[in-house]
Amino acid sequence: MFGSIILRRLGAVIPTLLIASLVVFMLVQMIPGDPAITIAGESATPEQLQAIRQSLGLNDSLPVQFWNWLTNLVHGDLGRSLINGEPVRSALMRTTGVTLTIVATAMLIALVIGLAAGIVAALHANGLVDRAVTALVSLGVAMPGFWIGLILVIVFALGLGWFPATGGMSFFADPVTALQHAVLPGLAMGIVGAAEIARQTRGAMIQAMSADSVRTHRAKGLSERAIVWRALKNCSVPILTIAGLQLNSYLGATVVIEAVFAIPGLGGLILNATLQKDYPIIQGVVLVMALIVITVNLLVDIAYRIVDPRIR
Amino acid sequence: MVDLLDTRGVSVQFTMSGKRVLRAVDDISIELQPGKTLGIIGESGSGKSTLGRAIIGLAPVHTGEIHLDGTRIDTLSSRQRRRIASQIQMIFQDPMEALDPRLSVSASIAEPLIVRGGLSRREIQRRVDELLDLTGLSPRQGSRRPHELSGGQRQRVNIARALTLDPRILICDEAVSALDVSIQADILNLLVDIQEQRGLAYLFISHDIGVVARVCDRIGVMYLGQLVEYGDTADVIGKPLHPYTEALLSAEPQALPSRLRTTERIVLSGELPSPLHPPEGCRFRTRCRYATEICSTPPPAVQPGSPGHSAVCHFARELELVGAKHANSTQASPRQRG
Amino acid sequence: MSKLSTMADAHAPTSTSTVPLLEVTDLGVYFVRDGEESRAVENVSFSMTEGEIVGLVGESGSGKSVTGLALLGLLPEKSSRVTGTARIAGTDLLAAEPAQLRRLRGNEISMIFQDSLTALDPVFPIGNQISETIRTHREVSRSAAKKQATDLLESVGIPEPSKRYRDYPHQLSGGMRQRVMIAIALACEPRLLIADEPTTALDVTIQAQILDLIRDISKDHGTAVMFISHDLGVVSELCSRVMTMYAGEIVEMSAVDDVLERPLHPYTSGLIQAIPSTNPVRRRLQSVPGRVPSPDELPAGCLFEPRCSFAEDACRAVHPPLRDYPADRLVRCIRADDLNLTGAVLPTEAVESGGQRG
Amino acid sequence: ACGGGSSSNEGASASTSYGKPTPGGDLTVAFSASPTSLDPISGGSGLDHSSLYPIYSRLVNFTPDLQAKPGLAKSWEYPDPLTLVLTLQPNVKFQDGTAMDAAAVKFNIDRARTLPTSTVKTNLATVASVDATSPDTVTIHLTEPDTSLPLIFADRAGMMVSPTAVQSEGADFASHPVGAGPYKFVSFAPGDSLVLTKNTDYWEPGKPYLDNLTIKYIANGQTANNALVDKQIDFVNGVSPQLVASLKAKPGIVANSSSSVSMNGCYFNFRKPPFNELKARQAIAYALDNGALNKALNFGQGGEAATQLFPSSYWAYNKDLKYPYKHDVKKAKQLWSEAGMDGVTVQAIGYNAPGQQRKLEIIQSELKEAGITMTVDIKDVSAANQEMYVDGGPATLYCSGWSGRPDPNDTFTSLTSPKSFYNPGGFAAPNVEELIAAGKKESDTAARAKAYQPLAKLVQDYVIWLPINFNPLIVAYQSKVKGYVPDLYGKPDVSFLWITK
Amino acid sequence: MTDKVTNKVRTPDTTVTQTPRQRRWLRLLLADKVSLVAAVVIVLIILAAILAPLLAPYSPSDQDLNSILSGPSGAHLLGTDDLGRDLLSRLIYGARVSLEASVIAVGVGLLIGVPVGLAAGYFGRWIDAILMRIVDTLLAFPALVLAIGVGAALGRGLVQAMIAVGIVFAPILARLVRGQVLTLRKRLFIEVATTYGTSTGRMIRRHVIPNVMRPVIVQATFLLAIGLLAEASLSFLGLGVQPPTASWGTMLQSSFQFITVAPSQIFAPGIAIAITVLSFNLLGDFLNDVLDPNTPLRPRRKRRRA
Ligand SMILES: Nc1ncnc2c1ncn2[C@@H]1O[C@H](COP(=O)(O)OP(=O)(O)OP(=O)(O)O)[C@@H](O)[C@H]1O
Ligand SMILES: Nc1ncnc2c1ncn2[C@@H]1O[C@H](COP(=O)(O)OP(=O)(O)OP(=O)(O)O)[C@@H](O)[C@H]1O
Ligand SMILES: [Mg+2]
Ligand SMILES: [Mg+2]
Ligand code: NI
Repeated sequence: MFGSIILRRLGAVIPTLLIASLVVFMLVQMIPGDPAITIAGESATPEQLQAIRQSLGLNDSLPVQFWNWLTNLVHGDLGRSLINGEPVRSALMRTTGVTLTIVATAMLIALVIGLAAGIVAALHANGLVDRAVTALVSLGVAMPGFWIGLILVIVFALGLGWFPATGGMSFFADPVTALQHAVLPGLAMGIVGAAEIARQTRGAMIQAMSADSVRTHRAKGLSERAIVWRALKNCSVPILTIAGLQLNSYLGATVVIEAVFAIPGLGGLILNATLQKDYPIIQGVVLVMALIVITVNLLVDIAYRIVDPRIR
Repeated sequence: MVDLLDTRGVSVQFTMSGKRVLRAVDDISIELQPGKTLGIIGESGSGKSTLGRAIIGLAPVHTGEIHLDGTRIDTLSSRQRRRIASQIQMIFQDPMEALDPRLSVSASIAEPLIVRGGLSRREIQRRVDELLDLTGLSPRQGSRRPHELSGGQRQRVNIARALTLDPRILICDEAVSALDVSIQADILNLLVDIQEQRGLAYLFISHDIGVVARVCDRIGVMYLGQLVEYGDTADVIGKPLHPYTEALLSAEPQALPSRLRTTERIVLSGELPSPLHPPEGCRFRTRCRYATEICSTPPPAVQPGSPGHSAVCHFARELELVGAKHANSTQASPRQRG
Repeated sequence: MSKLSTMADAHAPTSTSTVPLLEVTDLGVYFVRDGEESRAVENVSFSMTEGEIVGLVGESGSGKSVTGLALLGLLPEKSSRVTGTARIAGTDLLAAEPAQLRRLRGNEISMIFQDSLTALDPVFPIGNQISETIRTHREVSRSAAKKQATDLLESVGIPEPSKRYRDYPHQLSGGMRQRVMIAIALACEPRLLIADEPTTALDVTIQAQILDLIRDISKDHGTAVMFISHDLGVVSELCSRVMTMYAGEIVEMSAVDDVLERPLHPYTSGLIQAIPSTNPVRRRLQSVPGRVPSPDELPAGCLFEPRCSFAEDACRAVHPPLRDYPADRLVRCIRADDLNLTGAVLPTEAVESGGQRG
Repeated sequence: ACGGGSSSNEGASASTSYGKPTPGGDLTVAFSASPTSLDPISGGSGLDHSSLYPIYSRLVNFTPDLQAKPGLAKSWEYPDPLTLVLTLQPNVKFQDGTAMDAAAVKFNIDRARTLPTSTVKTNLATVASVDATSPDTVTIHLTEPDTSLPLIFADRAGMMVSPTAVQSEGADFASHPVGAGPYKFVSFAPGDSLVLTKNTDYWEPGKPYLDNLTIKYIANGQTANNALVDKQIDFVNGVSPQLVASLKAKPGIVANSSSSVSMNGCYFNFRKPPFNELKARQAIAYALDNGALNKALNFGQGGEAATQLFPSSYWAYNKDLKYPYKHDVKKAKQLWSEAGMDGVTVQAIGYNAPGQQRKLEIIQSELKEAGITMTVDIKDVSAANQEMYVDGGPATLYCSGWSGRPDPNDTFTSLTSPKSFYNPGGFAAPNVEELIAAGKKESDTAARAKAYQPLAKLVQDYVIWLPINFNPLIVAYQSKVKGYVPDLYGKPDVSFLWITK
Repeated sequence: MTDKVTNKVRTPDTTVTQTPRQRRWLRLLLADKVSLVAAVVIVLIILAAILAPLLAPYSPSDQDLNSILSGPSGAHLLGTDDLGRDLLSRLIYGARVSLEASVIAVGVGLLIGVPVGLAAGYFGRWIDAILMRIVDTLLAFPALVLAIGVGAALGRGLVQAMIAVGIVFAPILARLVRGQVLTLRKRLFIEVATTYGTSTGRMIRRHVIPNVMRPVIVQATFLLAIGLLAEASLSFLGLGVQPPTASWGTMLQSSFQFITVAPSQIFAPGIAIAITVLSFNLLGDFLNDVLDPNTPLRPRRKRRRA
């Protein structure tokens, strides 16, 4: 049942990635600045710059550069960082896990807080509890992630000492430490996400709880708790959709959050690379991020079909 | 004589997922004269709406032809179609859905005139007021939006809009099904009045035999995309030729005291077969109580009964089927059935 | 003929006894909106005996569904207020604790809803939805509940029930879904079944099947059925007694035949007249002009008075009570005695067969 | 000049007061930027050095006030102005066991001179050839007198890499660096961390003290500060001055501020108005209050208002030179008018790094006082550099800075030579090239300092480059960390720190 | 025609009381306290932005290096920043920039996203396929990364940065509009309009656009809020406005550097952003109700969320 979806999606992935990398390539070319200047630094001379450009292949025409990049890609070679020569693949390998860890933590936190708040608000719709929850949650949306992040650091790391203030690592390297490090950045991103999810959950739950099928469940004599679970399954599609869409903003937010927490992840990598015009790294990160997004979208799609039999 | 509208062997097909083909309308030929009403009845999914939509150009005609005044219209381009748009109009089952929720009632009614062009603002306004009045809506209601009206009022707006272009043919697709009986009666009366005034021809689609019997001159009975019986109302209702028509008539609940309820109700067994895989041979045979061997092999041909009355059944001439029971007609004696 | 009779049966079929199963007195339902109360149902009293099928008819918005929902305690808690009593087997449904009510619902008293597509939970297999009802009220194992659910599916006429068990509502036709609804309602063999327009969305041929099913159930189990419909035709075929509702009140209550022969209330008469029959005579239909008044703007006197062609000054003055009328009939009209209203039978004929009422 | 009293190097004598070093322990330090390359002659950033020192020993070291002292080269001499002879420490080995001998030095110098992408080529432009005259002696032949070489060898060009490693690793050398320094390379994650471990065969007896050294790269100063307070790191370099006060207040944390040659200052685009006019440049010089700027930029935490290209404690500083452009708004206005620039808007460019924008805003505000309108365009550093030096974009003023060099020649050449990359428009002040060359002829420090005196005046007279202030070097560390010795270069060497138990 | 008369015997309209459309939203607003507060806050902020020169006690760029990072005082109600500038004045002027920023971003997003979504949804087939492939690609980019890329490419500056953010918004809006149009196309009233010959242009103008605008407007108010936050984030990364212009984002960014020294710095811009975003969101919820033609005049207590 899921095989065909996966195949269909995979078919769409390759053109998407190609367009994505082309777009990035063009985009990066438009960014002013020259990696040779970064490399040469304070000892730059025109000859020096020329030599560096030559050695990095930056003197080739754009289509040639893109073509070279593509052909190497086909051979599994993502190139090397222009700045420090690190193979892009190894840069991605060491950062992807870290970012995935905090992004996954953020999603988890967002889902747990968001669902709980949304359900509570929906069950007390328009009551005091609802208003309180809604207001709190809206505040979450209204604060920039790095702002929340910093406050979390000051309170929970520097103040209470519960979590480390900086750093991060991949879950697969050391699960316990990784999670300790992931909690605060996860919260910083997740609170914003939780607000969205709570909003969506509240709306969907109110609708689901007023559905005719809930009335049937009541007429059957089911307990309220059982009914809430059933309603939740009914409104899982919009919630999943939102959660899936959020992944994108989490990946974007890592750029900022990783700076606040000094986390060696994809966000920091691409931020630096953008500032230094390190094309191969930018290309690589975008490719990985796009892949993550596409994979998660696929998972969401599959989840749709599991939770809602009406879809296809 | 050239009919106002006629369809000749019209079929409509939908291609479903997995390349399966659904023949929603299968080889249907009907004709319509000015001032007359043709009723189409049949169960849900039998293709009634699709037939109507094919005629008005909303569903693609796969085979067959549709003629208006003897001119073929099913092959017209959308540009040419616009030119004859004013001739045929349609009223739909769901009066709310058929109205743009953002337009006021007057704006909705004026829309066809604006689209056709050639009228000044004032002329349009006058025409709209006229129609509001005709359909029993107050000018005040003209400035409302659809959601501010009751179901009956909404259906009036739909009727008004369908009439703005002075069509010669009005297709009423379940125009009263969603309404309460009392409002239903209002709207039916309105439709009858308008027909009398303007000499319109109606294609009246409904699943309610009572309604169809009441307003139609002729009736076509559809089953799984086919026209299984076709004839004058009195003939079809009184002396049905097709077992399906008989079943429909008998299943129609009768608001009658028990002493007058004399005929036995025929309860069809089983569900309507999937239109994707209609039964071989006679399509009704799976639910037909008279079905025999021969019903399952060659599809039956059209069997004429009295003039202008025909049915698609091997036994159309042999079976003595029971028609409708009327409180006021002389009672048919209860028959024994095998 | 009924497959239901093969099932283990707690309630032995009984002949219609005179001991009421359900006794509703002075039921009132009020909706609260922005602090204002509006009346949806008021002064509704009736009783039902075992095995009896009672019809409840009326136009859209007249309060039929609200009456049914009130009995099951399914009205929104916050925005509604219910008054009166409704006793079933000694328990007042309207005063019951939530837990007590839950034990009754689906068990002693259950309900079938009109739109089976929305009334069934779209994301659970139909079999589940039946068996969970059983498991809620009976201490049975998962597999036993499943077995019972499969049997129920079969008994309501769904072919190959064990295959269908895993199907989702959207995979079934309208008629099948409605039968699943019925199976859910019958899962615990309730004593009272409230059927809220269970056939409105269905084709006549399918409707006929469902009506047969309900009739059989009532007969075989002695289940009392309150059949809500706006279609007098359906009611007349199924029910022995009919109550007509108008603007939240019962305006007439009689045996079905009596009402059809000679309705006592002008509204009932209007409803009957508006039904187009298969009589192939093209003539205008009678209609009841106007609409059911909104609960916020009720007239002071008779609620039907603004639409009534027989209204007199007296009708505007007082709100008429529901009063007794010969032959066990009740009517809410002060002119019921003077009016000779038309029913489903032409007056001529009615006169001819006048004495046959029973 | 306002303010500008030389700050005492409190750390210079501190090493003795720390007591006896204790070996053992691991240390984590944080620097603000990841090295552009771990191959010393491939990187270009002034922030790389601190990461390179632990891996690579240099031919020459310098004292805290930037005088040359022996390193891998035990001694050196100029037998004639065109020959430099280095005598090496005997028996030194690279971390891979390769001998760090004369042949290795020749290999290194030749590599630095010839590799196309070498960033130290210009520094070694005067080298004609290199001979390994004996295992311990290297003879360098010059094309012209160049006494700046010893200090050049105290910088990147003197960081000796293992020839075997270079030959075997090729392009990958930067990922597997091998030097003769106190720590061996373990792993490097650019932008994240550099992990090093003790080189047990290090040539200086008893050193280093630490078992492992980890360098974290934390760009955001606030974040680094958090990490220090949270004890995730032990030592942080380049603390923002505004944080010093709060850090000092924290028990267990030491903050140290010292002078450095790294400075803020402005580059002019000499190609076009307004700054092709001397008076316009002078107007800017008058308009800026270097003392106030220094104080504001550093929040009163040290630093020094600049009058020349070197801080007053540096040996090449011209003590006899008075600063002519004492803050004077009136004069600035007048000169700006005289230059005919009334109504002309100065388009300044800057790069986005902590403090840069703030600096520009203060400059903007000071110029405004003098009636000079300045717009600011802030870009990434490479984009800004490109616009200013390569493309010649609209910007005419670039108030960034100069991170300083151990040898004054390098600074003078880069900032004043008409041939320099950093001289947009190639402005040639009278005799500037001769004056630069003169400094390279003397080998004695005092003589060199004297030789550069006219050049310092020339820079002031023509406002070839406008110095603003010298940045303090601020480090902070856990009090258990000992052995920190600040130097004027401003790029701390963490190799020989130790930890008290 | 006596029959016709009976047809017109209508009982009094009990459905809804007539309201002029233009005052409908006002009455709804007055009845909904929360939305009212949100609307008032937004109006106040807009006024503050417009009247900044009149309201601000100081010039936003006047420095006083002798009193930097000072706390609230009589002279400076909110204190001063790291260059001794009056925080209140910068906050007021910053409103201008920040609002402008989010309006530009949303404007660009609408300008690109809505037509693309309309075209893809209405014309379908290959137009849809091509447009949606591009949109999907853009959506697969992490938003902030795309913004940084586009922003860097367009050059540093508020307008550039916000155009970049707008380009990030465009695919979101395009998808939204497309989805709406797709469902709308299947709606009966659109089909009905074709039966009297409505042309494509008129169909889109008269029926499609008005009916897709509600979710678009609601989404736009949410995006306004996100735009505000994006400005802050881009400024945090140094891609926002050029000095000495004040925006809430740059203020927040600079306060970040002084968090341990002068923590109070963070509150003024932080709270300003939070309140504005909150108000936009609440207003979005409100508009969702108001623009729904089916909302009864008496507002439901239940606030529906998009
Ligand atoms: N656009 C379509 N695509 C695919 N199948 C369609 C489409 N429209 C109608 N059908 C199918 O064609 C058949 C006939 O449908 P149609 O709506 O004409 O039935 P109907 O007789 O009007 O039924 P009802 O009484 O429920 O309105 C049904 O099986 C329906 O599912
Ligand atoms: N949850 C509710 N809140 C407020 N008013 C309600 C609610 N449910 C029903 N009503 C009102 O109560 C009245 C009776 O409604 P009810 O649903 O019982 O009518 P009905 O007779 O079942 O009509 P229909 O034939 O349309 O089902 C109507 O005016 C309706 O608007
Ligand atoms: Mg239909
Ligand atoms: Mg109802
Ligand atoms: Ni939303």
